Amino acid sequence: PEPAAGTFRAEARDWLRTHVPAGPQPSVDTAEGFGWHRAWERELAAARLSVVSWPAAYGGRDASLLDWLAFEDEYYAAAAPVRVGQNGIFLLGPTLLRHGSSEQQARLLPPMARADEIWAQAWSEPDAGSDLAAIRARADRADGGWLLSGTKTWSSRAAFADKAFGLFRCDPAADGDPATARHRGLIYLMFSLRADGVTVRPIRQLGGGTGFAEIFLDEVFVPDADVIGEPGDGWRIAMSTAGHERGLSLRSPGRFTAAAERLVGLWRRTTGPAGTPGPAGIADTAGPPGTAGLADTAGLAWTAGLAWTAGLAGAIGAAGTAAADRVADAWIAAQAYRLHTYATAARLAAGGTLGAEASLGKVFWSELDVALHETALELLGPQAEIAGLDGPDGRWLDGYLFALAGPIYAGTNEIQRTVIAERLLGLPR
Amino acid sequence: PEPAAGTFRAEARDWLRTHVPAGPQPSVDTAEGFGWHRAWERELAAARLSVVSWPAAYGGRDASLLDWLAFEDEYYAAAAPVRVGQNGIFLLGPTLLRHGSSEQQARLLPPMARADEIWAQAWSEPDAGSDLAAIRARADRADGGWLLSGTKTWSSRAAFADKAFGLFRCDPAADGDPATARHRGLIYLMFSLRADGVTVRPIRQLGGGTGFAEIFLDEVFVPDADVIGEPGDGWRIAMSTAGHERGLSLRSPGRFTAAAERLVGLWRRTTGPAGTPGPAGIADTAGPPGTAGLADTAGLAWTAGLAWTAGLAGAIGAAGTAAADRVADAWIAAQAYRLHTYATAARLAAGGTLGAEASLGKVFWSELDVALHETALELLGPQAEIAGLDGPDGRWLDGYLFALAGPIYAGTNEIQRTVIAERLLGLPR
Amino acid sequence: MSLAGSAEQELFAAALHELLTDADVTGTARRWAGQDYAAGLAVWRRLAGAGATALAVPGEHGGLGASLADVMIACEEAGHHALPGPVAESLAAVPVLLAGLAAEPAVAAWLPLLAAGDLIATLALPPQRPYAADAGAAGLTLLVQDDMAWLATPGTSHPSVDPARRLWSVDGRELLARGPAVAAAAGRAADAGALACAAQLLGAGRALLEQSVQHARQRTQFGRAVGSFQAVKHRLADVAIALEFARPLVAEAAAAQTEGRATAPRDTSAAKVAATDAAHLAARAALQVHGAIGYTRELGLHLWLTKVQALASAWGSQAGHRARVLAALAADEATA
Amino acid sequence: MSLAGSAEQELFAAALHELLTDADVTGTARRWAGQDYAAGLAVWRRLAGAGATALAVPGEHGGLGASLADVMIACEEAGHHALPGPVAESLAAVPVLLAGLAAEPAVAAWLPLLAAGDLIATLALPPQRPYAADAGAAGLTLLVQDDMAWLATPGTSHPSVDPARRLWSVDGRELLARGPAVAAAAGRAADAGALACAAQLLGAGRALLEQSVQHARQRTQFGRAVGSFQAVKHRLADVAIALEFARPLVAEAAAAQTEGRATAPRDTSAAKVAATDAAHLAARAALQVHGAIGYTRELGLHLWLTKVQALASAWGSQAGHRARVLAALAADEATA
Repeated sequence: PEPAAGTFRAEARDWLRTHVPAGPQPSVDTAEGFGWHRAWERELAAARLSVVSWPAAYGGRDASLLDWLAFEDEYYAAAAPVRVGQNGIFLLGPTLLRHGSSEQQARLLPPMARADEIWAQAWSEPDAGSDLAAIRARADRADGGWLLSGTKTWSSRAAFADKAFGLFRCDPAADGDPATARHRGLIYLMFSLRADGVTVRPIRQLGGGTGFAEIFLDEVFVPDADVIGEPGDGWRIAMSTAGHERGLSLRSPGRFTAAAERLVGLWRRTTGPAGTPGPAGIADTAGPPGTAGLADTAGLAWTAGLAWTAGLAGAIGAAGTAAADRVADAWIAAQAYRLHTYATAARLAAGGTLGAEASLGKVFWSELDVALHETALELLGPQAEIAGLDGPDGRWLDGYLFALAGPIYAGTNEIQRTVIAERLLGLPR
Repeated sequence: PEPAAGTFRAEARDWLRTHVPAGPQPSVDTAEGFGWHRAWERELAAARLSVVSWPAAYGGRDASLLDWLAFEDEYYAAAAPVRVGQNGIFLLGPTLLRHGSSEQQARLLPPMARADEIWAQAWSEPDAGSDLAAIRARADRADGGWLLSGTKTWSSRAAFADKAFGLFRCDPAADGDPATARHRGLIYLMFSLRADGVTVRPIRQLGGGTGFAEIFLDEVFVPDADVIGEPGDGWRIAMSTAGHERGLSLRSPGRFTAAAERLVGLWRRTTGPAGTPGPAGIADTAGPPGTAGLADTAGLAWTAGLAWTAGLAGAIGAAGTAAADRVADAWIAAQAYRLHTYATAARLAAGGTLGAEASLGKVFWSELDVALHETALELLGPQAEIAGLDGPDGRWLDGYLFALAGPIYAGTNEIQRTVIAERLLGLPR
Repeated sequence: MSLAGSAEQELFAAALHELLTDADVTGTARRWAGQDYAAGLAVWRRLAGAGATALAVPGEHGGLGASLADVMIACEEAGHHALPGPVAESLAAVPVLLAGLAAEPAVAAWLPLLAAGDLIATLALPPQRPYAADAGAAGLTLLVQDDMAWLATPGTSHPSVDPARRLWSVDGRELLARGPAVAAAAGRAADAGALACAAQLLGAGRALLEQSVQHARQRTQFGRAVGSFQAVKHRLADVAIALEFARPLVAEAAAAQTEGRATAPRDTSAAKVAATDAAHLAARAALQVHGAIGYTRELGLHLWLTKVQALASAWGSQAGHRARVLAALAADEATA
Repeated sequence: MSLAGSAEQELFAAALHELLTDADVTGTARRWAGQDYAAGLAVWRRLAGAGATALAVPGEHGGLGASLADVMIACEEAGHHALPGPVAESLAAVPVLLAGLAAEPAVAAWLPLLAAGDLIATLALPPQRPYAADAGAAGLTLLVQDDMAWLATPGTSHPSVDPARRLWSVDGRELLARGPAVAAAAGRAADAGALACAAQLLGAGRALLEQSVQHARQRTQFGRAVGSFQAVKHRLADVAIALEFARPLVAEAAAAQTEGRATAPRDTSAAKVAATDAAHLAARAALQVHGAIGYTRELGLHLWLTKVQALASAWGSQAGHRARVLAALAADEATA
């Protein structure tokens, strides 16, 4: 079930082919790299491709879900840059479209679409972990607005973003049934990361980048105009964002199908169709040898054999042989995720809703993403560990580190499995 | 670390080579098959090979742990029959040697070694499941002995065995700390399966055999002479049996290494060393074809390709290629289990003890056993599902069904993992 | 006819589910295991009454000419209820084969009988598929080898791990057709059979999940419902995930076969691999959740456990299907 | 010398553990990442004082001539503490290589320096191992290609995913030896390096398990200790199992190398595969148990996580080592 609208898909593909920068893409986790990505977002916006599923009035194209998926397919297949504005575009944007006032929509959505304002999320807290309802950062009533105090963490993009949005406790006394009390008394707020009282401390990630930050808030004033919905209603509004089909719940398969295709290509280079070894060995050279040139050119030749011992040399199979079924399974899983997502999109387009089923997808894509990249690194040989390697093989390590976060964020996979068991299968709490 | 005593290993190997029956071995789960296996045990006993680790006085050879492992290696490598007497030999025998009176030892061990008396175990109960301490079958005091009442289940070999041993509740009023009360007031008893009041109902297993039975006990009299240890001390005695290093806790690696070698052979027949396809196709015949002869001769030829579609025929890899890493991992794991077991045996021989570490081995061998057989069946093609197939490939299905019980019995793998986490890693209850 | 959309397909599945729930499939399977086929054939006739046997038969031959997606719904429900008999053969592979050979009047004559459920058929496709499943219960046994299609006679039989299933070697008796059209039809039939097998595995996996959930809700251990343990929850959640993501692969392969796409063999193998893995996961989880009782024939659970094991290698092994996916991908890559 | 038995080996491991616990390896690694090697080299000198650098050097060249099993104990503790520097190279591969070339006086002269810890060495073995790890910190860089051994100069360097590690391409400067003895010694060196890498992975996996257990005992979530959740328990139990059963493979391969058995390459690859899988399992579990904080550089956990990732592909990829095991098994089978 491919999206019908071949025209839009074709337009996107053509535009991306001519516009995606050819060279290496800088990290989004440095000031320069962030600026580079902001410029790319502006280029997308100028082509009205930055927020395709939004209403035309705010810079979008009113694209259907299927068209949005087609765009994502093409975006990943073109190896286009990571979306630095995605917190705003996929999380806050849909929330404003659903729960924001028309004043808020008109004021905030266009600069978001143009990347004039890039948003960070401010959900988690140091002691809340996966337990989002354990929020302690406070919003205290002040004249014409609220004063924010507390600490937010794991705030992606916050190191360089302009603004942030998140939940705060506005009514600490909310009580009643203790099982649900924690979910009441929360307020959904937006604030500037440059406001007085805001301190941002970047957090270094596993791979060395600073994609996360901690946000310290000390009586930061937020006007009433920047509250979404009613005070006390924040939990409900946030949950509707978390479940938004164009956000995290219906994650586009583009990343996975593009990576699966690259994995097949990598595997093909390390093994022939019937298991014939790939190119091996290095041409004889006269004079003292050096390995400098090899690092960037010969690449995969080194993974083909490990014939250190003469007696075994003749019998050694290609490395690719010993990962063939993992490659097959990764491709099949990426295919399954793509087909499942399109089927879900078709169902949603026909008026269906997405509830706890989203948990099935979360676990599946996050495990798939890790397995795909792990298999590639197992095939890659001595270059696998090099950070920031140029060329297509250089993307596997970064992709792997990125994938490792998948089973943790947006509700750990343990939590998701419990949701599946209790809410979909009906097992007792 | 191979066992030093090459002489005994060589003797066992030679004897097995000349004595293991060449033809198909009947199922142990029919009356005839049981008799066939009893005869085999007697042949082993005549060569003093039925209970090699027991004292010579009772028919054994006082073999060291390492020699016992060597014997087991050779036994499995020779594809010798399943040990119909194993409940007695490996569980009850060691218990009697440790906790039995000398009268009990002299009376019971020699007929056990000669398979004149074959023993079944009577531990589990219908409502106890994995929770062994939840035993409800009673032993009521009677004149000169005890009266047994209740139901035992999952009693392997009970359908055709002579006697049984197990735990019964002799003091229902035992109380005190409720966490430990259930473990007190138990008695370890032996009884005849032909005694008045005993009814045995065979239970059909997954594969159709009746390896299990349910035992109904209605005031079955057991003389005091058949109590092991003190009444009320049954739990402690049983636990020392369960943990006995020659019983289940230190499971011999012979089954797994022998199966791993067969798996490598199977894989080799479905793929060349560098992935060349194995023998494929069937010779052209004149006249109407038939598939009868193929089933028993051509065997693996059918798994090599699936070239139903002409366009792909040339490019198709050997089936073995797509399972190569599973084969490698299964062989490596069998090797790891063998080496680990020998290292543990050496440690025990030097006076070490085996506690919760046994749980590590239980999970490892039971998962390995399933994976080994599963991989073989994935390679085997259309013959994989045939029950009772002749020849070496015919043993994979039976072996798989047998392996499936591994993660369930002798403490489910879930219970074992909890034991590992709490007792070895120190995680909170 | 083709069921108009997923809503109609769901209604059809529900109707078959109800029909099979009412039939005593467990008892039927027990009798089938003893080669007493009468009760089983009666269930098949009721399925025929609901249209299941006519789906893959072309309209001009008395069938419904439905899409393979619809055929797969019937196969999935058959697997869901562990229905005995040559499901993949009679509902999918044989009609697809015969439709390709319908130029022969003798062949064409069988199609309406298949559609009406008056004829249950099976076939062998050596070398990959040397046995005809349940030929002892079938009214028509076929054999295709190289480019020749034969009417065949069942020879000796072998018991399957699934007690309600036997595998028959067959002897060609009468040549029905010969030529490239036979080879082409046999290729389509083999893919239809493999996919039908995948659909049955999905259904069987679903049944195992349902029974495991049921057991876990009712059974207590260590004083708690078995299903309240996190290990049980997470294991069954993984089964639900695997089944959920195998299903769209079956649907895609059905569409590819119906439309005769070049990717049909690859997509069929992908579906068979994923459905088999999902069903295996369901079987392992069911055993673990049920404990020892699941390892017996006391509950009837063994009907599904053994059927999963039988169908896992029927119509191509996992290793063979993975190899076929890889070969197709390698070929794509080579021409890309 | 060879440590007499497991009790002596345990004492040696405990001594190294204490030494490295006292040294601030985490801070050292941070400075090493900035190519400030002084603190790290001081730790190496303390290791040398405990004998770790002398183990693989023959007695006649000022070393301890220990078995490779003893060398692996030192490598495992290095991994346990995420020690920066060319561990597999300087503690195992280079001494094994040089011992095989000691007929050359220039080569023999390096051995006592290596043993004393006055020289840290690294090497490249193209084509499988084209980079010399941490050549920037080493006093001696070697290159073996085909049957020639070269003294080499570090060229350009690449950052590893492990921040405390760099990979250097090298240029041969001066031919040290040539002939079949070089190729043979290089083969033994490569196996020693791969096994040392496996031992480091075991140690790193153990550290990740220890830190995960620690975290799970202290941290609470949803009002309970994280470690009281069954999913966490079972996951960490699986890590303990994987590490436990990888260890004897490392010991066996060490014995096979020490005794020059024909199975040494196969056993080495088996050990590397199992140790890498176990360490990876430990890394994935550590991330999952720690949650988001584990994904950062806040705790220091990243030193182990990234070292596991680096060593997983160093000295041969998983796929390559599995292929080598299979090739050896296939060869056995062919001659059996």
